Amino acid sequence: GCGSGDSGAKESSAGTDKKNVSAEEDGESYRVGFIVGSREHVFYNLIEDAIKEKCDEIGIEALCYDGELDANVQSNHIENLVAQDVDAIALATVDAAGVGPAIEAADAAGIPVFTFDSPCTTVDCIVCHVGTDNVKGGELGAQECIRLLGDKGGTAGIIGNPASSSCLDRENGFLDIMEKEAPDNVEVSFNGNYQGDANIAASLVQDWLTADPDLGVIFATGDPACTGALASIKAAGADTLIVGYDGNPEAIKAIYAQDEDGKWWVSEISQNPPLIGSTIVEQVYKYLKTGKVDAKNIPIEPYIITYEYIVDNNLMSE
Amino acid sequence: METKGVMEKPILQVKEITKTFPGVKALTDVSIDFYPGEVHALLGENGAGKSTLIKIISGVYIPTKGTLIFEQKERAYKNPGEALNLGISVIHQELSIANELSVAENIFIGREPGKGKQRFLLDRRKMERDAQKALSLMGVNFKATDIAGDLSAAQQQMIEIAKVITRNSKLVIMDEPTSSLSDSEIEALFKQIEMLKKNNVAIIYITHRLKELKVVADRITVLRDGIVVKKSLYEDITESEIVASMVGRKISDYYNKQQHIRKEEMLRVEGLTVKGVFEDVSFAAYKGEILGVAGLVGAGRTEVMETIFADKKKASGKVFIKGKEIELKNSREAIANKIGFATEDRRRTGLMLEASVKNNIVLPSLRRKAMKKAFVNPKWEKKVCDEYFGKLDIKTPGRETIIKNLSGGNQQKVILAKWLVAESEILILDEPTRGIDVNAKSEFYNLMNEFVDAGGCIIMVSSELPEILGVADRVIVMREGHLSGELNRAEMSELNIMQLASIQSEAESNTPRQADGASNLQSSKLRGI
Amino acid sequence: MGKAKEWSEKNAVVIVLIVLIIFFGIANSTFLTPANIINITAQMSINAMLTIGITFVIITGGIDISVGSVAAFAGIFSAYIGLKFPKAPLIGILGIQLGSAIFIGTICGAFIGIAIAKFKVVPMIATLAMMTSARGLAYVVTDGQPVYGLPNKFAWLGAGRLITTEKMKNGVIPIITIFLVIILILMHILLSRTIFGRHVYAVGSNEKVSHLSGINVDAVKIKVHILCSIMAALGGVCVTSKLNNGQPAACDTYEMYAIAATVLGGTSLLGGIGSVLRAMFGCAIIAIINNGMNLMQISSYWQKVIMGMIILVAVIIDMAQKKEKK
Amino acid sequence: MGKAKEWSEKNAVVIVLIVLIIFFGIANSTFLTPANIINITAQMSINAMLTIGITFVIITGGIDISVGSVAAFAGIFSAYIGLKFPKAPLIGILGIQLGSAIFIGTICGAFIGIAIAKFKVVPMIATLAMMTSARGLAYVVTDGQPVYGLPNKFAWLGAGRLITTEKMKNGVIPIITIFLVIILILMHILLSRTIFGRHVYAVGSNEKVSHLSGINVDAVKIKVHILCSIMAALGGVCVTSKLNNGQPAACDTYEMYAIAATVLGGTSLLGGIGSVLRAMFGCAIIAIINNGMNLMQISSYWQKVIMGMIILVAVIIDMAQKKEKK
Ligand SMILES: Nc1ncnc2c1ncn2[C@@H]1O[C@H](COP(=O)(O)OP(=O)(O)OP(=O)(O)O)[C@@H](O)[C@H]1O
Ligand SMILES: Nc1ncnc2c1ncn2[C@@H]1O[C@H](COP(=O)(O)OP(=O)(O)OP(=O)(O)O)[C@@H](O)[C@H]1O
Ligand SMILES: [Mg+2]
Ligand SMILES: [Mg+2]
Repeated sequence: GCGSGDSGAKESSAGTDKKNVSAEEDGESYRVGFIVGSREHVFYNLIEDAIKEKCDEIGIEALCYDGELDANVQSNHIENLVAQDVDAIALATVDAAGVGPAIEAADAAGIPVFTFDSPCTTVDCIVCHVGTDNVKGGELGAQECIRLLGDKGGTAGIIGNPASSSCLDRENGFLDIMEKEAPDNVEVSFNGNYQGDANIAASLVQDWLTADPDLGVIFATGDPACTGALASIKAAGADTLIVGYDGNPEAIKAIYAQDEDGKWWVSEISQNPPLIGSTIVEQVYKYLKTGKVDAKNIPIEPYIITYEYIVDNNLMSE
Repeated sequence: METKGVMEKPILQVKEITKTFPGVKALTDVSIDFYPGEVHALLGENGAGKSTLIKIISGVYIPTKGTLIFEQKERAYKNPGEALNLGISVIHQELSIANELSVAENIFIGREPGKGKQRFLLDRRKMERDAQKALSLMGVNFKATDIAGDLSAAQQQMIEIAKVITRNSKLVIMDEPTSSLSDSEIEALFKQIEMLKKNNVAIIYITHRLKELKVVADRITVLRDGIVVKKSLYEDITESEIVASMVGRKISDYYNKQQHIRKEEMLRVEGLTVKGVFEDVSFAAYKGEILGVAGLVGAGRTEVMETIFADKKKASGKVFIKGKEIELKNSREAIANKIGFATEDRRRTGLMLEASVKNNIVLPSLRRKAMKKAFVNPKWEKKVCDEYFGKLDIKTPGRETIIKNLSGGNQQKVILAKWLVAESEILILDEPTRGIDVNAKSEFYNLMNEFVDAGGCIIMVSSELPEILGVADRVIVMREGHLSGELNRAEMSELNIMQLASIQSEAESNTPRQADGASNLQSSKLRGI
Repeated sequence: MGKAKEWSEKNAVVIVLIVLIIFFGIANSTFLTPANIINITAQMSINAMLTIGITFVIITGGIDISVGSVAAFAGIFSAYIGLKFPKAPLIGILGIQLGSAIFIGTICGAFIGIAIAKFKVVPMIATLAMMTSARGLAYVVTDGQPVYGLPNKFAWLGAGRLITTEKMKNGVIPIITIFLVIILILMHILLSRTIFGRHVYAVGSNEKVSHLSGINVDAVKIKVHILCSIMAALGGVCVTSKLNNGQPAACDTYEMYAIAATVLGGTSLLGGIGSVLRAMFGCAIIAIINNGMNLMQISSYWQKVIMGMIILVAVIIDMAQKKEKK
Repeated sequence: MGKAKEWSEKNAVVIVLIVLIIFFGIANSTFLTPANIINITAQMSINAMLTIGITFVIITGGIDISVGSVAAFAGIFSAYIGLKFPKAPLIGILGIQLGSAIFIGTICGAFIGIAIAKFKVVPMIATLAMMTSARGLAYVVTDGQPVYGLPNKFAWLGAGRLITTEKMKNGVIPIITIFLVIILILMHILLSRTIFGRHVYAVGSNEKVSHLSGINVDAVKIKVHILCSIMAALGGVCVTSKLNNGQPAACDTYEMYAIAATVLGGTSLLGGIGSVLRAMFGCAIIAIINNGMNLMQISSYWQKVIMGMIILVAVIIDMAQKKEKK
């Protein structure tokens, strides 16, 4: 993993009163249910790994479930966890709308509910949320693209996946900054949906490059999209640069290979999934112990990974 | 023709074969010898076990007990392919045609000629050449490259025949090969059978048309309820003896012809036309009579009936029911006007084979007998089924029995029951007794008579002249899509009907049938009992 | 042969079901707790609704792979209407929910049915087209965003429970389960006791014969597809209610499990044979496998593999039973 | 009737294809540029491979919805082998890629084929089980991570191009297109010129008759499913090669487009009728719609809707043509 636990702006802890979590349980281990967005996404897998690691470390029994990016499935998981009478539930909802009734039911059953990655705005009983500000991430992406295009400017394309709300936030952040801050010689000329399928991303970029061989930079809202884009750019022999999103190992490896994939895939907006995982576990544990959390909302700042960053934090040496 | 085939070792011996299906014992200790160069006729009522036996011989079923000795070696094959390779080929009772494939592909299915030694690539040219050769030998009116599905039932049957004669088989089995054939085609078939006999091939021949035996049979075996009840050389036995042994009793007047009293007009068609199939057909049918519709297969009779029943769209013409003109938009309206239609193809257009006897019987009447408009009336269903099981003497284990497990005759009775339950007043019966045994036939004719006496009206399409002569009060004859004449009781005779049905096509000549003079009369004598 | 034996031949799948229950009951302590059993009944309800509809279609010899998308589209639709009436009373909300289901279901079903009956498009393709289009429309109208901010009453149908007890403060009996049972009874009567039901079987057994027996085959097909789409739409509306928000991505690939459940329930994909009641066994099997494996903390990857294999085995056992009879 | 008319009856879909080409050609300036046309041929190649396999299966009267998952699994597999031999020469890499496709394809296909032929499981369910299981396994073995770090040579098959020109520095003719053409010719010969091919049609046209005529129906079915899975696996290997990276989520739901393409190509889902060559028209239509709409920057949501409708219309036109003939 990278980064250390102390990031995240700490507000004065507005400790909500701890509900009737069986107090006699002190000492013996807690059982906590975690529902990740989807085990089909590396990003969530990294969070889950961190969660499991942290739980082992502080002695929490972690029950992990696959949300399959399907709110109905997540709702079922919550019901099952309530039936198992866990001490707390932490989930990454599909989107801000979340799974209201199920969460309220859990809350009514006296089980505190936490969220990570994607917040749930439809209910007010969420004890604490830990996650990247994806809009911020998108903004960083836009700024990075503008930097890469430099003075001579050029065209940019964005590969989105609106079906996933966090991807949509990134897209909106990106477009917003592009509109506000981009100089006149920079324009976003393509916007496509890769539906989480790298092969579709490849076709998209291939078509863009035929329409505009000098496409300057592509902002990909997920690493699979980068993989696809990279394939097509290489195939077309174009000089288009890629700014990725997620910060998964493959991205770091690609960027580090400066005279290979690194020629195109130059930077990556990283969300630091391991930190999200460890932080949510810390907060759940703290709440179960003390009935307090550091803050109702703990943002994990996204940051930019470049070749230099990789070298400085010697990420590849591990 | 020489009757006794040269007496040598039997090519096939079935020894104490027994076959049981759940519930049914189809065959019991059947032992028969079959000799090369001989036509061995296998006779028996529906459900006697004929098809079951030949299915065992050809490796479709595995016998419950008993042995097969082919060419002096005991055989137990796992699939039909093995039997085929031994030189046993079959024309099955049910048409075995792959509709989407060409005629040639059907003829050579499973043994397509290949190029080179490894026989990987297909030799299409050879396949089509050989197929065409066989077809022209039989003098049929279609090409090897035609798509089989576009041909009529009769034409498809000829493909089946071509299939077996192009195989150089040692034993050829034909299960009711003539049931859908016209005289000319039957002629062609018999010529082929002669040919096979000359090449010392053994032939097993199943038929319900005993008259055919005179021409082909050398030896007969009669099955009843899966037991061999009679074995004989054909020349040593009379037809009535055969019938008696099949049925187990003497049947006196077979058609038991009734004189009906013709009452008012029920149905009249004027200038009915469907482009390309039939033209300007006009006739009337009356309450209290059986109107026969004669003609060679392919004359267009079925299409006429389908059109009256509003299953086919008519190009022009009028239909009058009880004297007033009615535009029938679909079969539903035809039924509403008390018309019932028993089609010529039981399995494909007559029955829901996988459904129960009950559901088949009540289907057209459900809506009429509904409770509270929408609900099925189970009490009525039971009542009406049991009622007609009795009336028509339908032999079935029960109402819920899947109908495909009934014998042909009983299936046909179920179809009749279905239209009687629908309270039909005009019954159209297309080839009503095709593939039905003597006993079932005479029962069926009685039921027809009862229906007419009760004031019903029957239009019976039949290719069996004796049947027409035996039951019809009046006959209209069709030829190549035209009404070629009408004959009343007095004028009816095989000669007159055959002339109306085929005089034209005789002029055309060049099919093998026309080769020998008035053979269609002779052949028409072959038809039926 | 004995009634019992015949029954077991028809319902070999029930044996599979019992085996699974015993297995999970032993393997996991929570599985047989009342709370969990109630969860299972609630969780299978949505798939059950899709399954009931698909069973009708399959009995006529057709297929429908669009139910998942139609469900999502109807769910979205109901959510939008729901937003329009924040103050509506419970009964009004229910009206909105049923209304949207019937409305969208009828439109989609009629579209499919006409394509199949009148334009002779093979069901697989007609419903594939609907699957793609309805899903697309769900995204178009929502622009990919969930539809939220629905009145709480909206969640009653999908998430509400009756009879609260000491141990279960949220209530014992899920309303969605009651709703399912009512639909099930109605649909079972429709299929097994009415003329229409008989016609559904008849069309599946032999279209030509049905036509010659005066059945309006096209009408039956269209009606059956409308019914199937309405059932799918009801499922979708229940999902929206359960989540109290409309998801354009909802019910993705649910059609596959509905088809599997139908076949597990002994309905023949060749048509003419089937029952909505037995189809429920299929749904139960699938729901139980999911629930049981989750409780046992089996990796979701393995869950896929196991699910596939159990469905296969269950069908094979069923086949074997039927073959014996032949 | 005239050969030409007959042809157009068989290939009404070609007319649709031409209309689409004209439309997009007018609507977008890039569409008809050589570069883009080449892209389309490359982009349709993967779907084309799945389609060829499925066409065989559908002609026997079966169906296979597992091709997408099998493709993904094979792609992953080839990637792992590829990782083991970073220094392998191009020919060796190709060997690995073809080898993995044949290996995985044979296993999956045999499994499906045996379930269908020997255990009499309906194809829909047998392949549904494989669809779920193979996808699951793809995730199990990768633990959900993409397989990356493949040697560059690995990308030759899927992304490489031959004949570099001034304007197209990276080559004109996609190797994957050449690969497809070779496979297509082989498969066309296999289907239309060999005895095996005849048997494929025979089984689809009338299984009982084929059996009575000594054709080993079970063997034909198993072979056809092995062939289909191998084609799917080849498609998957090409995706991995194209991305130079193994994705467990690859080719999700591609089966639907493959089936659509097959039907668009005039293959009857009832079996007995079909052609791999005509199936390519179906693939072309789908590829062109995608490509054209991308160039026109049509929202991906609308793309779904439009795609569904075009497929439906194309099939209806096809049907209408065929009906005329009757
Ligand atoms: N597959 C089967 N399952 C159950 N019973 C069968 C099956 N096939 C035949 N039977 C029964 O076995 C008996 C013999 O049938 P078979 O078809 O051999 O009679 P058949 O002599 O050919 O009659 P037909 O002259 O009508 O063809 C009948 O009672 C029939 O119902
Ligand atoms: N399925 C078919 N496809 C094409 N032509 C057909 C088909 N069935 C019949 N025909 C043709 O239509 C004409 C009338 O056939 P039809 O079956 O009505 O004759 P038919 O007088 O009813 O003979 P039968 O009833 O004894 O079989 C014939 O030329 C026949 O070849
Ligand atoms: Mg028979
Ligand atoms: Mg006829």
